[in-house]
Amino acid sequence: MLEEIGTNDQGDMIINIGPQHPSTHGVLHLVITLNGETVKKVEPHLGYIHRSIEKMCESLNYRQFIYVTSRMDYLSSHINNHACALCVEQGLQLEIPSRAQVIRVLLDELTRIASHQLWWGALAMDLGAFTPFFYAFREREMINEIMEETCGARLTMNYIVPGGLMMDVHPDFQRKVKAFLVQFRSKIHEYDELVTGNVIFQSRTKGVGILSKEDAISYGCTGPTGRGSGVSCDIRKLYPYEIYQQLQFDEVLEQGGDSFARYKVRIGEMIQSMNIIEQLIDNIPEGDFQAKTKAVLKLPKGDFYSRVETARGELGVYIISEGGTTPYRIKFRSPGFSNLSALDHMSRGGKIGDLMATMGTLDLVIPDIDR
Amino acid sequence: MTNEALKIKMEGLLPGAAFEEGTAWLTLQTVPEEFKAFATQLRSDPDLLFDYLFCLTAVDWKTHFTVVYHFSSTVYRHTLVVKVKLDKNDPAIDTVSELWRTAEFHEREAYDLMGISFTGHPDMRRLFMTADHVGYPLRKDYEDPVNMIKL
Amino acid sequence: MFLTDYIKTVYGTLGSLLKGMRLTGYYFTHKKEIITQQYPEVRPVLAERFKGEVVMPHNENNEHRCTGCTACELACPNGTIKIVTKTEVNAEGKKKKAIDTFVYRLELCTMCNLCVQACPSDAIIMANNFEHSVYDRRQFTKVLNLPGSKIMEGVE
Amino acid sequence: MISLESLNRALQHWLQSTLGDPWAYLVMCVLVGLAAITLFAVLGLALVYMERKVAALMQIRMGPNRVGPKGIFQTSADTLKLVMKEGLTPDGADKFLFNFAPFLVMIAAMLVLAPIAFARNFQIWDLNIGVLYVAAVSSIAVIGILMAGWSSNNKYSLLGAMRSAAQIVSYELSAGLAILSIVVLAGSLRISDIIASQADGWWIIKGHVPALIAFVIFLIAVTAETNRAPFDLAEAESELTAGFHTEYSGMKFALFFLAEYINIFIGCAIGATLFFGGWMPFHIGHWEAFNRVMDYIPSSLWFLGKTLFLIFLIMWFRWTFPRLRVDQLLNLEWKYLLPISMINLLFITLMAILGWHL
Repeated sequence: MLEEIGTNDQGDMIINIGPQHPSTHGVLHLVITLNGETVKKVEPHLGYIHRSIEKMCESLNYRQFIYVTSRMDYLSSHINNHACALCVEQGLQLEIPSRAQVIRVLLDELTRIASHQLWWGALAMDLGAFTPFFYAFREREMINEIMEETCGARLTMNYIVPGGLMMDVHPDFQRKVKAFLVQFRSKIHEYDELVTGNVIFQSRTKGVGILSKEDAISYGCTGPTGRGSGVSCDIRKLYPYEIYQQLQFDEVLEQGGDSFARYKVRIGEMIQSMNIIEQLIDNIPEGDFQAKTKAVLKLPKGDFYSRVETARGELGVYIISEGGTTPYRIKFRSPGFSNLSALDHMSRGGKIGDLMATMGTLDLVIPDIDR
Repeated sequence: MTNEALKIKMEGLLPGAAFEEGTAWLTLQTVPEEFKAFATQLRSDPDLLFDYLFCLTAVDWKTHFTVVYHFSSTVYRHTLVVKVKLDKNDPAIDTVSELWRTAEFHEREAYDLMGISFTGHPDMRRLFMTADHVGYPLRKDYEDPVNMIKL
Repeated sequence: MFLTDYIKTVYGTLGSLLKGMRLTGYYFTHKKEIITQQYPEVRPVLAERFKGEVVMPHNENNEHRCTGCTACELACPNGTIKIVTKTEVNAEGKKKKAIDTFVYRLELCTMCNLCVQACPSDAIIMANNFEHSVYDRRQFTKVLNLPGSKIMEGVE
Repeated sequence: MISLESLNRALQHWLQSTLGDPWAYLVMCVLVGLAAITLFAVLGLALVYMERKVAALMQIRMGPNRVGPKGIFQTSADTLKLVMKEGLTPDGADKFLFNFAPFLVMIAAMLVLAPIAFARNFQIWDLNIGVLYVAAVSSIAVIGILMAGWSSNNKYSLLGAMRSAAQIVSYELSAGLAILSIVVLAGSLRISDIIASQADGWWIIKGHVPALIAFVIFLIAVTAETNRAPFDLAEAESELTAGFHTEYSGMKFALFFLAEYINIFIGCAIGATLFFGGWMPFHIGHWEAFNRVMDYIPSSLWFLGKTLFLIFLIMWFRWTFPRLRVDQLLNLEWKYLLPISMINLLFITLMAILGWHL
């Protein structure tokens, strides 16, 4: 991009932010056009971590391809695996034991909390406060330990297999989750004291990076980004999968459309996720954790599409099968990709600092965008 | 709108469309010449209001390409899948990026990885690959001996 | 009124800032809240299921349970495992397939656990070791069966 | 009793008696220079260590604890590393300005040291416009920062430098007004006079609420002038990677780093002198017995303690608050701090005229 360095004919400054930059969280490369401190244009350059997961999956069978998807959105890897398993199960028309369903949902929600906690710390860091990051990681560590005990890994779990779970939960699972809930409920006021209520934080995020409801739909923004703009887009409510239909929880909606609204949606979602966990943790049904499946999985010819709600929004898995053991074509509709496309629209006219706040509240995970 | 009602509506809008059987969502196939006018109708028809394009992708069928659009409406909550068959040698289709802004990135992705050109797209450049990259990685006949490891 | 609003803003600002300072001040004065783990001195307690690397357990007679069926090799998404088999003649003069080397390439492994799941005779397990750094990448290619090891009696 | 004052006097006496007047004066100058440089080095190391420990404890971490007991040599080890690093000069940079800027910043920081009273009668230069001198010289540093940002030929640096200039120039005002309010109370610009006027109680107590307001404004202004979070826009690492010193490495970077901490020390020392009486022990009106007990604590300790307390406050800010945006930063100054400090100055003047202060 050497030719783009410098200024353009209007005398605006063109700056490359990233791929190595403290606030792009990974290898996002933004070419921004600046008039003084005011952002005139943001152009994302992607592909620094593109591994062509879709192509890789074409050569992996239906048991193997799930693990690769952990590497897409690594902060909600369990939910990614879940989406893939759902799609395969839809094709095989498998009935999943209720124990497996409940545990899947429990771990989904734990993953969501962990992801939002990391986002909270990282957002505060983007805005210049370092300390919240450590407080967020303290509680996140408890989730990671639960994951480590049950799934054997802290980040890329690969705990879900088509038909259920890879193994049963650890005997300590319920106790630890309850301990986490107690701890997190007792610490969540710190989130308010340190960040939410802080005047500087509020002035940095309120009215910044506004995305109207129409634009949010048009740009395909989902998850907290869409809900912050008042778009009801929670897949768990609209197209319930697994046992979400039977659960009591609210879809957190904010009408503001600015960074602060997105922030509040995520904080609200953490509390809603805790409610879901509380409903389920004492009611894990007994029984098998895995349905009986054939050794070699073959999907019938046809198209299969499954949608789940990850921590970032709607993840779609679209499998086109030709009847073989591997997908003919697989497409991941990743939430971050659509959310990122709105970044240019949202940050025009703001300051550089606003761009960081907007980017922080979009909660971008670059491998999810690049895939 | 239920799938049946949607199907009747679609038959009115697009008389030549072929419907796929046995799918959860109504799936129809059309040709690129008719697609743009049809898409405009989908977006603006007050009974349809497909305002949310949640997935756009392309498939290489070796003999031809299809571009698959997943439309949904945030008002009526119905879903429609539209498949457009494209020529193997010159896959081109009109852009829908002015109807659904999200298509801007998704079309660039399809262009980058599948080599489908979207006429009228405001910024038709490669998205992931470098500008001088040769070939389209998601095509079935793509070979890259350096970066693709065969096991 | 403008002036009261102005004073209110100033007052509210100071209040919210002091709230944050009280929290950090609390942690500053309470050393017991420190969560740092002194890693090399204090070893982390790992869960038994923690997936660190694939190992093949041997018993005291230098026997393992691997029959060389290559189920793990087929299950592996990355080509991490390569099994070289040989034909052995056992005591009764019967020819039998056995493993010669069980090659495991740690640098390709993603700890997905699919091989362990696929193994019909529980010959391989996931070990807890997570400190894999070496100076030469060739050391990542490991042979899991010990030299001179045999298959355990009764494992088919 | 051994104090810095008596040591100083003994040394001066001995030099004068052995070398004679002009030579003794020269040697004294050299000694003072050496002492200042040593003080800088020690202060830099100690303050960086303190910052890291404070940050760690607030972030429920342990902080440096490997090099030396409790990690006290960590900063020395870091300095050693920085000294050994290659000092890169970017290709398109203005070589002279680029290499000169860190020294300018350092020199400006050193100059401000002159009028500061470290202990009773222990001062390098007690000039009659001491406070004014501090306010004037401390703004030279911004030229160094501008130089660094401009000469780096890097857009991040340039943006950082421009931000820094806007910030320091505007916060100079409220810092000046806050200083002025104490000058009004004390009736002198000379630092020793200001300290002497607090023999019966510090201004923060004697000056009632207006002095407290002036103190808060002064603290905010000092935080802003030293480019510390939440006002660290010049080096805002999540926006401008490292701002004006993006291109600096090795020892030149270390000089910027050191100058930042020296500036904090000086800012806090001025604050301690104006509002907390500098080396003056804690005295209450005419409680002679109590005052005498307080006098037993060496004056240098009083000075250091007060300064460190203020430094701690500034560190506390840094590890608690998010950063302001550049327009909010200027809003804060021009819409809040400046009007408040002007009205406050008016009150203090009234108070001084009517003699309401204790």
